[in-house]
Amino acid sequence: MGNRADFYTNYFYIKKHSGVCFHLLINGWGGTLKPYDEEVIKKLDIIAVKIRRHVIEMLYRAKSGHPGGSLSAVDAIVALYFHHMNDNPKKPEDPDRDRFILSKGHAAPTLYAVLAECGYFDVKELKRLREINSILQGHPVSFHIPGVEASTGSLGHGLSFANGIALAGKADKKKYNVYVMLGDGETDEGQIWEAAAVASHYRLDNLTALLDRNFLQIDGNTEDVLRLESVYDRWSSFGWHVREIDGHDIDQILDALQMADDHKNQPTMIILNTVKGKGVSFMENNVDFHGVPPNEMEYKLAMSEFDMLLRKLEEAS
Amino acid sequence: MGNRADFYTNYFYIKKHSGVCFHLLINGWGGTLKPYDEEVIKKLDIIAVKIRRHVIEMLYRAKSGHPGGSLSAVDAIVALYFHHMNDNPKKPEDPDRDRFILSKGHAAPTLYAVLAECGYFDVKELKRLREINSILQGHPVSFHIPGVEASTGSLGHGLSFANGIALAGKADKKKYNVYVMLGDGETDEGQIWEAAAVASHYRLDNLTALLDRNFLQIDGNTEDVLRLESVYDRWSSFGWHVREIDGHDIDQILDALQMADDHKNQPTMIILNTVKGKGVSFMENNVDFHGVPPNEMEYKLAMSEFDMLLRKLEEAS
Amino acid sequence: MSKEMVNPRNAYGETLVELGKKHSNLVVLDADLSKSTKTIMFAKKYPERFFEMGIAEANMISAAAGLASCGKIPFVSTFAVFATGRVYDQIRMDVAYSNANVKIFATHGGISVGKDGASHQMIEDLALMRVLPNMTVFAPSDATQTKKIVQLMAETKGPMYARVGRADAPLIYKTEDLKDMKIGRGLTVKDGDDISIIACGTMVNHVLDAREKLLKDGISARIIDMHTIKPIDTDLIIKCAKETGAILTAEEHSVIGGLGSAVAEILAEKGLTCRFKRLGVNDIFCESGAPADLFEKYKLNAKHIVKTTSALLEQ
Amino acid sequence: MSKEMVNPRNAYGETLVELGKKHSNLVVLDADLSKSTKTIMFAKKYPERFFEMGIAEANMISAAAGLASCGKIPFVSTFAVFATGRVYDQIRMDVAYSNANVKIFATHGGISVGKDGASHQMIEDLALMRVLPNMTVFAPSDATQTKKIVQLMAETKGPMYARVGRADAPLIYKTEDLKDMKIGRGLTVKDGDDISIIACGTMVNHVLDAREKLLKDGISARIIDMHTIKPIDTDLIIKCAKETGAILTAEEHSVIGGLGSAVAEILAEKGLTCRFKRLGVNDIFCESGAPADLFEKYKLNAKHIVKTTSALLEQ
Ligand SMILES: Cc1ncc(C[n+]2csc(CCOP(=O)(O)OP(=O)(O)O)c2C)c(N)n1
Ligand SMILES: Cc1ncc(C[n+]2csc(CCOP(=O)(O)OP(=O)(O)O)c2C)c(N)n1
Ligand SMILES: [Mg+2]
Ligand SMILES: [Mg+2]
Repeated sequence: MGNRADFYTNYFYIKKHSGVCFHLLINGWGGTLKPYDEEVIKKLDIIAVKIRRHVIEMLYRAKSGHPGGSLSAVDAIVALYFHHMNDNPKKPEDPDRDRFILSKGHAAPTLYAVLAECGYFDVKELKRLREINSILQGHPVSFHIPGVEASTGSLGHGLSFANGIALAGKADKKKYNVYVMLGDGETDEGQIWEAAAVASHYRLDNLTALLDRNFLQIDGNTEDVLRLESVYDRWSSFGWHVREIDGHDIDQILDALQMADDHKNQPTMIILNTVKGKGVSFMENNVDFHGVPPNEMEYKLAMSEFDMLLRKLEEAS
Repeated sequence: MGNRADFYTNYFYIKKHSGVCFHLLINGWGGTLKPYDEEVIKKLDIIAVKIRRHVIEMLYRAKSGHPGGSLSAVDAIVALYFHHMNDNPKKPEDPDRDRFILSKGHAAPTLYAVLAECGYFDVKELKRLREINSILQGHPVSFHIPGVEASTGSLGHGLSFANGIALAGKADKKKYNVYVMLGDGETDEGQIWEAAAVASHYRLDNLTALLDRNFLQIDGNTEDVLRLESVYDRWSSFGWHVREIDGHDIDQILDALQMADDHKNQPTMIILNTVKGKGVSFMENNVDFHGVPPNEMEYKLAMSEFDMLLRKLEEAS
Repeated sequence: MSKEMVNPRNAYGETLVELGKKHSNLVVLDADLSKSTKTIMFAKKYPERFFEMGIAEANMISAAAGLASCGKIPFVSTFAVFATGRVYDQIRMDVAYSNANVKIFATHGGISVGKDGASHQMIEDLALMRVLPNMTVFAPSDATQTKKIVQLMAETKGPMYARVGRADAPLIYKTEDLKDMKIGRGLTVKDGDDISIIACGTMVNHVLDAREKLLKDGISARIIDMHTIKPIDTDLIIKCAKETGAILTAEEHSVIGGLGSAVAEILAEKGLTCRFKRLGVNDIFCESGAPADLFEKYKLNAKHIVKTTSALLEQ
Repeated sequence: MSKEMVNPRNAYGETLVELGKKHSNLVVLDADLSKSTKTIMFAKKYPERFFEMGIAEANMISAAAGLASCGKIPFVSTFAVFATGRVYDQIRMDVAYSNANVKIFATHGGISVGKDGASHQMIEDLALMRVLPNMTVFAPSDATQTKKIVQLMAETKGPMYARVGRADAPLIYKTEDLKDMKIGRGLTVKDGDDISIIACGTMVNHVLDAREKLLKDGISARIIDMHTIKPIDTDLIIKCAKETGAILTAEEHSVIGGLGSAVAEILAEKGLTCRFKRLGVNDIFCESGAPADLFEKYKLNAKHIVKTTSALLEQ
């Protein structure tokens, strides 16, 4: 593989043709595979576990951060960066790149782990999440974390920012797509609905939103805190093309992303039905793990669950 | 009629039983009538013309202000204050009063003219709209204009404010209702959708919103500036009971208001299909009259149109 | 000599519960952060007077104004960054301009928020609230004072804003120390002749620490707890300038627009000759990190207060 | 001697059109006020680069940041009250914190907005924008300077805010006068020895009028046009303090947080003995009225500038 240029050429070749990140390949996930076949899905599933493991390690080390919403977001972000999106860690400023905006900025650990594993920055940096002088801020910051497109953390901004990118893409007749992930609680924010109207008004079909529909925010269930249903009807009534899928099923995610790219004249909202805390038994659907990191015991338990899961997945593949 | 106390006793008696404001009665609109009968409607129609006349006079004199949206809002506000609402100009702080919030604050002249004609303050004050040291500010201010419930002018706040009143009413088991008028362009504002969600979440059936659906904002048609349709679907999807009527038909307005009061468990949105500039031929559907007052010629033309209309209405009644 | 640590947020939650008993018209609103702001204590005790408003801060402020118009005393809480900048226009129109009896109590002010990073470290809230006509602005320095200020807020009419930090803070006062505390009247916590250090909020504790160290260098610093940023205690500032000839302000906030600016405005307009320096965040966004690390890097801890004081006195 | 009246908003619209020709990546956003902000001129010339965003200011700011992230130079316009307070959190996160190349150009700043009333009279925007790290803040004084500043904004990277008033304003400058004008360097419009009057925006014209009257009383006032409020021209302020021994600031803005505060901060910290007074809106919401009536009632016109100056010099 030789020099860095080769590394990335291969990376992209393999990524596009296998759905598997090269960085992970050299770490032991080898094999070139056809897209959408069962093997691809399995590989992505394995990557997702690896990302979840990073997330829990990062939060445990940082002794702060948001496990619940980071874990529910993993599969979609993995599907985007390790298979679907056209991006290049070597050229993070490439004007033709697809963009991903993490509007629910508190899920930063997931984004960071994915970016690192893709090669945007050294995986070692993950150890320094939330430490002073680290590049990895508690919430994403565009101007100094490689690969981060927008500064988020104040909820409700990301869809608007994505609108700006999509408008620029249309104006410049670029082929890129913009993907933005929203929290379900986040859609309480009025700015989301301003952005929803603008995206549909301008027929931003180069824009796809993914809603992490885990039914929890901080103070409880979304339907108790501030009723959202019918989410589907809300987005349709604002002029969006809406599809609802299992947000932890990579197959469905890849399929929905492709369908969203192909859909013309409207932005697409993919409602990802997810489980907050997904992948760590005692965090699943547990509102207490929104913003509380694992203690030592919990950390170890989570790690053993990941180990078991990985073993199972690897045996199957 | 004698003293002021009698005046108001009579005022309320007659108002509730005739749909006609006593203040106007003593100015020549006499007669006690049954509610909802044709005579009531005609009287209210006549009052509406009188209010429109005030509006144009006020704006002409002030040489500034917003004719278009003031005129489209007249009929609903007249129906509220001169028939439907339970308010008392003598006791503007009565904790049991029904409330009206003009969220589209730039229609202040209509609110002021109605309040003055109801007796909240001297009709003479209308002449001093927008002048220095006048009580009548360019946009409504709650703390010093009698009868004004909320300070508006920055669009998008009024529904939230009304939510607060409705929540207080529920908490205190009060019987009052809250009415709030929104501009259609105003519903571009995200805060409106935050408020829409909260009102439906708390099942604020003591809250009724009226949407002045005149299809114009400042930069053009609402559907060109930032598409709103389907307005009906948007509000239903946010959990509202929605009804759409002719916003210049007093009969339909009174009917819809009663239906809204009777509807349980949901807030009601009454979509008023209106004409911006209604009542002045050359202002109707004319976006240029959003925020430009009439010049002398236009003023005179408008006055003659009102005279004609009044004559017609009075002959008919 | 280590002081008892109490979280001002807990003091807020507890005081709300007490006041809720006394004032049946006191209501509380929160925007999906009731566990962090501690309004959850009130919510549990008085669920019918607690309004969960979701992650929709703008609506929350305007709705609070609506509640106030019906005679309620609404306390509105969320993080300082969302309680001010996110909703400035709503506070401006529905609270300040309307002179509404709305009480905004914000937590997680300043950089001691720590690891969440600059997006969550509100260093401009005092400036934003100070520029609003009719607004009273507080930054209580410990749990005891927080309690006192929450009581004053509930029992004094008008638009008010208060902010506390996220972290536990050493107790500075006992309840009886604050019996006569008044809005707009700073407290002289320690006397001194060489310099007056005027601080607010979380910084009062740090300047008290610095005072101990300064004493060893023979510098006697007067410590003023300027809990009310607006209306500011002009008389006390003038007195300090005249009596000590040097003033240092200290706040967990930008040096622009907050306490330091308020004092500078008075010194400049009164034409008082007085050495003067503002200590605070120097007009930058900070970063994630443990609060102690941040206070060291951004020069807000006792060590740096000592340094700055010495440098100012050597001028 | 009456000067030509030109509306700075028109200058803005015209300059946008010119710059649009030069910079193909310049785009313009407006929130249903393009006729008032004059972005309509650009919209007509370059419809494909004009984005009508509806009455949804928050989304507009964040979307502008997204456009900037793609190499566009977005100019965002609406009234000053909606361009700052309504969207403070969006400017904070997406523009200032992210150091995005977004240009916010606001019209209808100050009380000369007139009859719309206090809800529309933005007297806090300079304070709000000044407290944001990374932000450059302008208040051009006439149409010529507006043009210059819009050019500088387009051609200098970084987050920037500028505000003009609603009304026509007398021309103070010819284009060549401003050839060498730089961001952050105030202009000495008239020399004088007795006092320096440091003004910005609409007030420069009023202080020039006042200067004429003061001359008749034998007072020679130096007039500084402090078009950039941030970064402020510290050197020039120090020079003025030293050379004239008296400074009056004048702004169509609250006396809190804006130009006056910025100057006070410097005077106080530099320990300069200098008579000083801030002229502006005295921390109140004003009201509807003709601009001239408001300037009289709220003491901002030449007559009151003269009075204030005389009083300051008699101190
Ligand atoms: C404007 C704003 N208000 C409040 C918060 C505090 N906050 C952080 S996460 C969160 C809950 C988010 O819930 P959701 O969007 O459902 O995220 P998820 O469940 O995916 O974690 C809140 C209220 C914030 N970050 N920004
Ligand atoms: C927050 C805010 N943004 C912008 C404006 C300026 N403005 C005043 S009226 C108006 C158009 C309102 O249109 P609509 O709500 O449809 O009112 P109507 O047609 O009934 O006059 C705008 C943009 C404002 N007052 N408030
Ligand atoms: Mg959620
Ligand atoms: Mg309209």
